Amino acid sequence: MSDTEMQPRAEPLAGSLATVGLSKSFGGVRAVDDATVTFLPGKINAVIGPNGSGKTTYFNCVTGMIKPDSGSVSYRGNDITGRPPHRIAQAGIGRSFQLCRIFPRMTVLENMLVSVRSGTVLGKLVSARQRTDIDRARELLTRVGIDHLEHAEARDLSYGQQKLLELAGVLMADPETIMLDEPAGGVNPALIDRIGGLVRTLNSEGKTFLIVEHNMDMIMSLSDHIVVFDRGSPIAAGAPEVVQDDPRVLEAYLGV
Amino acid sequence: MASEQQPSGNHLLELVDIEAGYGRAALVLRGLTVRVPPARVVCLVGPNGAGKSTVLKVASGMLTPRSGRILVGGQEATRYTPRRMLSAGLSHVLQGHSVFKELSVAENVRLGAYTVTSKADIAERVDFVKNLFPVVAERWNSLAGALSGGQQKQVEFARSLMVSPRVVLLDEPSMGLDPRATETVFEQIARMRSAGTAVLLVEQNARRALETADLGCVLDLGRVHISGPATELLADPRLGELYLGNRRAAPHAPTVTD
Amino acid sequence: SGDDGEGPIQIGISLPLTGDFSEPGKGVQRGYEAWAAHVNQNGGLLGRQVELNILDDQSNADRVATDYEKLINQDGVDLVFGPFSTRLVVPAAQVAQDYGFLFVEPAGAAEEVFEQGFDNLFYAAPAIAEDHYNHLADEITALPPNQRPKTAAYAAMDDPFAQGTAYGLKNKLQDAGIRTVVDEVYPPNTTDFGSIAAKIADSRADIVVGGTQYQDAVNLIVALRQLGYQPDMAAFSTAPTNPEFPRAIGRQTEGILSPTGYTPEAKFPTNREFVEFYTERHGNEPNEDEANAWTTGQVVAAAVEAVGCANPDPECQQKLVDWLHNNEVDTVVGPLSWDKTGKPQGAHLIQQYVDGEIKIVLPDETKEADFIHPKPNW
Amino acid sequence: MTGSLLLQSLVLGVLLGGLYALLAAGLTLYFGVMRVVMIAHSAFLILAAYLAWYFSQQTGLDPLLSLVFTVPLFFGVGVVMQRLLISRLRPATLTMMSVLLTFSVALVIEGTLGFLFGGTHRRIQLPYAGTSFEIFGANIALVKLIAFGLAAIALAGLYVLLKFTPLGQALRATIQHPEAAQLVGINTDRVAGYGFGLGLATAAIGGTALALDSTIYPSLHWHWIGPLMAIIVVGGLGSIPGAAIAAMALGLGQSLLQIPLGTTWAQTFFYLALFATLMLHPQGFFGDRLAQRF
Amino acid sequence: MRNDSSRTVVASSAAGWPRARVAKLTGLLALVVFVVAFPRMAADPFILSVGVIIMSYAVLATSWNFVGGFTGYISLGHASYSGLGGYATVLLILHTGVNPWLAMFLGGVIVALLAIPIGIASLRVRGASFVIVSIALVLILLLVFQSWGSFTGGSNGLRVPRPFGDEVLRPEQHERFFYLHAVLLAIAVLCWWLIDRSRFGTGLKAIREDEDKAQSLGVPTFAYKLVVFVISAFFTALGGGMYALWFGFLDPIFQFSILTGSYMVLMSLLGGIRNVFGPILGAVIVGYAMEFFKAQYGDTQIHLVALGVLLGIVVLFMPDGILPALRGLVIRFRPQATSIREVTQEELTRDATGSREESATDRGTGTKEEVSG
Ligand SMILES: Nc1ncnc2c1ncn2[C@@H]1O[C@H](COP(=O)(O)OP(=O)(O)OP(=O)(O)O)[C@@H](O)[C@H]1O
Ligand SMILES: Nc1ncnc2c1ncn2[C@@H]1O[C@H](COP(=O)(O)OP(=O)(O)OP(=O)(O)O)[C@@H](O)[C@H]1O
Ligand SMILES: [Mg+2]
Ligand SMILES: [Mg+2]
Repeated sequence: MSDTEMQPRAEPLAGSLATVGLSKSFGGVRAVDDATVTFLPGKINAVIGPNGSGKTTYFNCVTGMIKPDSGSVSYRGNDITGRPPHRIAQAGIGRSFQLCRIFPRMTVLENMLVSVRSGTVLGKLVSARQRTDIDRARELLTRVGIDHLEHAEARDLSYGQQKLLELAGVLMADPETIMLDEPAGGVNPALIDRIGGLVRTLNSEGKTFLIVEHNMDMIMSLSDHIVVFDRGSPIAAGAPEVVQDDPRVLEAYLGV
Repeated sequence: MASEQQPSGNHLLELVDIEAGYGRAALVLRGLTVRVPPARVVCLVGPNGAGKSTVLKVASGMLTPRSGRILVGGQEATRYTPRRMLSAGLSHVLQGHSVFKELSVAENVRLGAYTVTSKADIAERVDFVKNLFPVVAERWNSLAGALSGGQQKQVEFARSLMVSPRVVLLDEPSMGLDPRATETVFEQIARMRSAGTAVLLVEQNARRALETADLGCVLDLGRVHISGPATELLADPRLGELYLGNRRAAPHAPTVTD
Repeated sequence: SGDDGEGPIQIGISLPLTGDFSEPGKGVQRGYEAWAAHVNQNGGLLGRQVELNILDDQSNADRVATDYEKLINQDGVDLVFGPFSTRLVVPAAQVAQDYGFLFVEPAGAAEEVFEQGFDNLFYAAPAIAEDHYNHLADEITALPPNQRPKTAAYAAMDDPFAQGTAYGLKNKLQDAGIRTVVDEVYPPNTTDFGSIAAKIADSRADIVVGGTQYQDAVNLIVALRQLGYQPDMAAFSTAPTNPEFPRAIGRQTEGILSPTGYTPEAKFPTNREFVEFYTERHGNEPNEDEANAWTTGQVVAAAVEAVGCANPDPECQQKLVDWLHNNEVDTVVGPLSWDKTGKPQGAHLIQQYVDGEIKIVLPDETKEADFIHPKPNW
Repeated sequence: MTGSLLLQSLVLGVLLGGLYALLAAGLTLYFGVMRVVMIAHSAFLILAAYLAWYFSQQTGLDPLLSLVFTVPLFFGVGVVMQRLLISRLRPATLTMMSVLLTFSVALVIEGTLGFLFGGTHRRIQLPYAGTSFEIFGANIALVKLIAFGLAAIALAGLYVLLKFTPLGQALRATIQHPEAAQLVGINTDRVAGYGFGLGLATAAIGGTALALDSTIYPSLHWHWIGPLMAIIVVGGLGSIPGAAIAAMALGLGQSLLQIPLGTTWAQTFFYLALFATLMLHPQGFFGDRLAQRF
Repeated sequence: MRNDSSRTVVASSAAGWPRARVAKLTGLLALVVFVVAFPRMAADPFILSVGVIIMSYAVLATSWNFVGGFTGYISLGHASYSGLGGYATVLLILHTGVNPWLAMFLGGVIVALLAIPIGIASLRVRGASFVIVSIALVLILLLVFQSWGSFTGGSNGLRVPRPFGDEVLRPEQHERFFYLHAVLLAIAVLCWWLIDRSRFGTGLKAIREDEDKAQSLGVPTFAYKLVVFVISAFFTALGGGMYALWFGFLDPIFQFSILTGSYMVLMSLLGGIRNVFGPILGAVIVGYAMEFFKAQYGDTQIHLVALGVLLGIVVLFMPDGILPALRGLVIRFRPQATSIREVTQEELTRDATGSREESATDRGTGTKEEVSG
């Protein structure tokens, strides 16, 4: 399997997330335009591109927050296009938001317990919060380093801590694929390193990552595979070293 | 640091011995002094929640300090409202997304010049920011809320350029911007400096910011931890590990502990 | 309380002094108070003074029940009088029934009130809503064929009382072959009568009948005038007898008809006393609401005097009830008697605006002016 | 049903729609522009109606003249109300808490009116109450036409004010991001107060228009809340042209449906339209609202 | 450079938990004892009937709070469900002759079923639109029940057969209904409490905070909302049905009134919607205040003004309700404490570098729960 070329349209790899011809426009703006992308399973994939190139919209289409106009999204060989967000989440795709979103008036621990991987409403109704869930939540909080804030209300956290909480919350459902939209935006450099370390550890445990980021240091040191968006379409894909030198990328993104 | 308690005339913005907090909650700023000389860029860095944004809010009058003094251009401005601060020549760009989402980009940019009366000035400025940020020109009539996160930040920065104040407070202007826009922003900051404006800059993109800045302050838990010329701070290895992040994302080896 | 002969007789009443029914509610209050003052001036009941204990039910059915609960249990009243409005009578009567109290009421006029199986309830007025227009129906059916209206339009508020009055007349006129061309029922909160008026105007009905309370009649009349509709006969329940009515309508009241259970001019033995007493107290003549309240007092007083007891003991109350079922009482609205369900056996008078004054025109025995037909333009 | 009835109903529907549009305009303003659910709006309408009635009762002059003082008065009350009450609510819970706060204001108004004027139904007695003129066989009542005219003027004024003046822009900016608005130099307190004042000023006009051709009583405002709310949802929360068009459409619809269905069922038209809107087009038919971003 | 005293140290309150729990249990027990003893203590049937009304308010407010408290969707039109519950119960009794209690239960079930399509239609919108829809629902039901006289009795109202027959006297009936309401209330409260503790409840609260985010975490938000909406409608309908059986008369104007629905909201908010007992406390206060204002200013409209002012004060000064405000007061008189242990960057970095054991001693102290008890 080659990292350097874009995947062929037809057969998305089993176990991978892929889109074929995904498009979405708002009014006259083609936010995502015929995006055919395959992400590498078990790797850290990065999505970069200038502001407004459609990265967030692409994420939204993949996770069902927005219904794409055309094209399809497949995950592990299943077509998940147009499924509601919670079904996609339950299928094993977790995501964070560009503007950090947490539940402000719930405690940090409660924030963690929201994630639902499976189970019926009735099941959830009957089952009280289980010890195991709480233990798992605590473990994750420890992992991102905010376990000492367990009982604080989420709105009392600083911006960076909220980012970490959001990340931990996404991990709670134990998704196989984790999509992060600008995890480093507004985060202190020391914490960025920490997040990077966490991503790497989780990746070594088998998680697939899709990360949108403008912090090139982070992207270049972290990712295995980079997809570059411009004007809604992927214009290049490959290993960091390769993408870094691609003239199209330099032009579109770095403005050189 | 704590010894320089007296206001000194040759600064455009001075925050002296500020103690501030939100509502009844505990203090966020605990006796902090920051001075910004004319034509200088002072950069505040520090961990999340250190109180950087709070410093700016105090400086622009959005948050009244519990004690301490604020001077703008040597003049007492301690209990000024944001509007008075603005007319005293101080402008503040908020952290996060503060565009007016359901107003068009055009209206957003024009509102930046709300206090400017001269039509010609406004028109000239509009042309200037349109040139600077292509997206502003391209999406002139879209609702600002429809833009992408980074585009909104650009509109916001463009909006702040509609006036030319004596002191500018910038709260993480590069957050979410692509490298090109980031460069534009830092270039503008440098331009402001050359125009004589004093800039108080808060950045998490700390290395890049300190490269542009003249002076740097490291904030932690509401106090100035270290301050000095930006180049010195950049060179300080302890700071590098603690606050500025590693250039190369090295495996986190335990280095400093005391 | 409860023991006879000690202190004043406490009478508990709940009235809508605030809220939607507050206007007539206050009228009833004036009537009750005048009655009590009159009784006390004349030596009281069974030699005891009467004392009214009036609570405000805020025009709310929940409250009216709670009020009677309070009056009977906490305040220990000896007798209760009924509240105002059909909507409030049934829940109130239920409470009175449960505690075995006699329940004479001045305002629950709709047929349905008497179908609930209460055996302690008596309506202190000449006729129930459905019979209010009886005299008018007789008059119309007796008109010579060339003058007889052919078509009729009905508009009634969706309220048991108001609708009852209009439909009572409608049934009789339909039987007499007068075609119903419009039959509109509107919710009580209706404020725009344009469309209803348009329908009526468009039908060109010979007569228009409103099963109305106050505000809707006024609005409907104005709307009809705005559309230039001129019927030969226009009858509205309740509203025209309200002293506000001519002020609200202006000079165009001429010929408007209305049923009423009471007129100050009536020649019944106690009426003159009532009118004089009331006018002296208030400076103006009593209206129907005041008269009905007074009548209620008279009815209960008659029973109390006859039976010789006034206390909350169910035995005493039962005696009062039984007495009323078997006897006729002379009141300011004439002699009243009731069937098993508490329904009175009389009919209402018909009034009409004649030369700007509202006058009784039907039936012939009591009329103060001649029935005008067709009605002049409004 | 005859053609003339149809025509008459059309005319009545248009006139009624105009009045609805005016009455709903203020609600749209608080709601769409300020995220405030103003339950007390109709209570203020009734208050204005009472003031008009009281004015003409006391002076014998035309009730329309009362606008000279009720409009500024209501504007002032709006400013004060925003500053003293609404501005104290936390932004996070504004929508919900404003329901309750304005509900309490409505209770106070209703109670005060009841206390001062009693529950009696009042109606302004106008010499021209029944005056009408005929066009193509349909009668147009003068009072309804006056109300319609007031509505048209007030709405147009409001629209221009919001869309084309600095105040309008400042108002919208303030609502969307008060802190940022403050930082560009907008006096947010004053502007938000003005916004509320404007809403109440429309209530003054609307109430007076209402009083021309209807009886009034203290609890009447409850009956207005439902239809007005339905109008602004169908029109798209916050869109004044939307509210005007929806009001017109619903007014006409109600008027026409009344011919076959009768008053009661025609009233349900408002609510059916409301539910239909929500099923088909939840953001309302004319609102130019932002598509949700994530 | 670093200043240790800047860290707020909170006394560990390891013993705090059981104490708080004991206090809660004692409070609950006292409440139960009071409720059981109330009919004996009531001086006369009137007081008892007020007790029944307040109980009924408490049932309705608690039922309302299933939707309002968990999801933050404010329904001003919950009178729809109490009204429907009342009518369903009575119409079932009148038309099919079933046992009144069975009718009440079936009424609840029918209303719950009706709530499904209503929920599907109205839960599509949030915030202000939802409020408006809920108001519209009441008004539409009022029109229907008023106009459809042949089935509902229309504006004449419906008289309700007495469930205990005529031999049970009114005071006795009050007492029975007081206990019946208390049982219904207990069931509703228990149900609320169970949901509050369940993952389902956590999901609902997440919806209240940020619905889209919750969905992206895998919460089937619409299903959750719908389920809790139906539960709420069910209990509200039972409350309405039971009240109808007690009161004995149904009139559409009073059954489907915005005011009734508003009272439910008022009571819940007054007590505090995030607390099981909030709505009950609210019901007691509002119920008492209404009696008080009526007694005080009964025959003027001043009682409305008083109620309005009361409500305004609560909204302005106790927006979270009385219970949270009281708790806030308690906290303020405790020693100064923040909920967050502040950490310097250095410690953070140290934490990250693996010296967990070392800092573990600091952790777990000064948490919000422990401070607030
Ligand atoms: N509106 C507020 N109310 C209460 N506490 C607040 C508020 N805003 C900030 N804080 C608290 O004040 C402290 C400092 O916040 P501030 O926003 O100044 O941090 P910052 O240094 O700008 O952090 P970041 O880099 O994450 O933006 C934090 O602990 C935060 O929780
Ligand atoms: N809800 C929306 N309505 C209208 N236009 C939208 C909407 N969402 C996105 N767009 C447009 O789609 C384009 C892509 O936006 P998107 O947010 O996906 O960009 P992005 O790559 O995430 O940018 P950034 O790096 O700034 O976050 C932009 O031009 C934006 O204006
Ligand atoms: Mg983005
Ligand atoms: Mg900040």
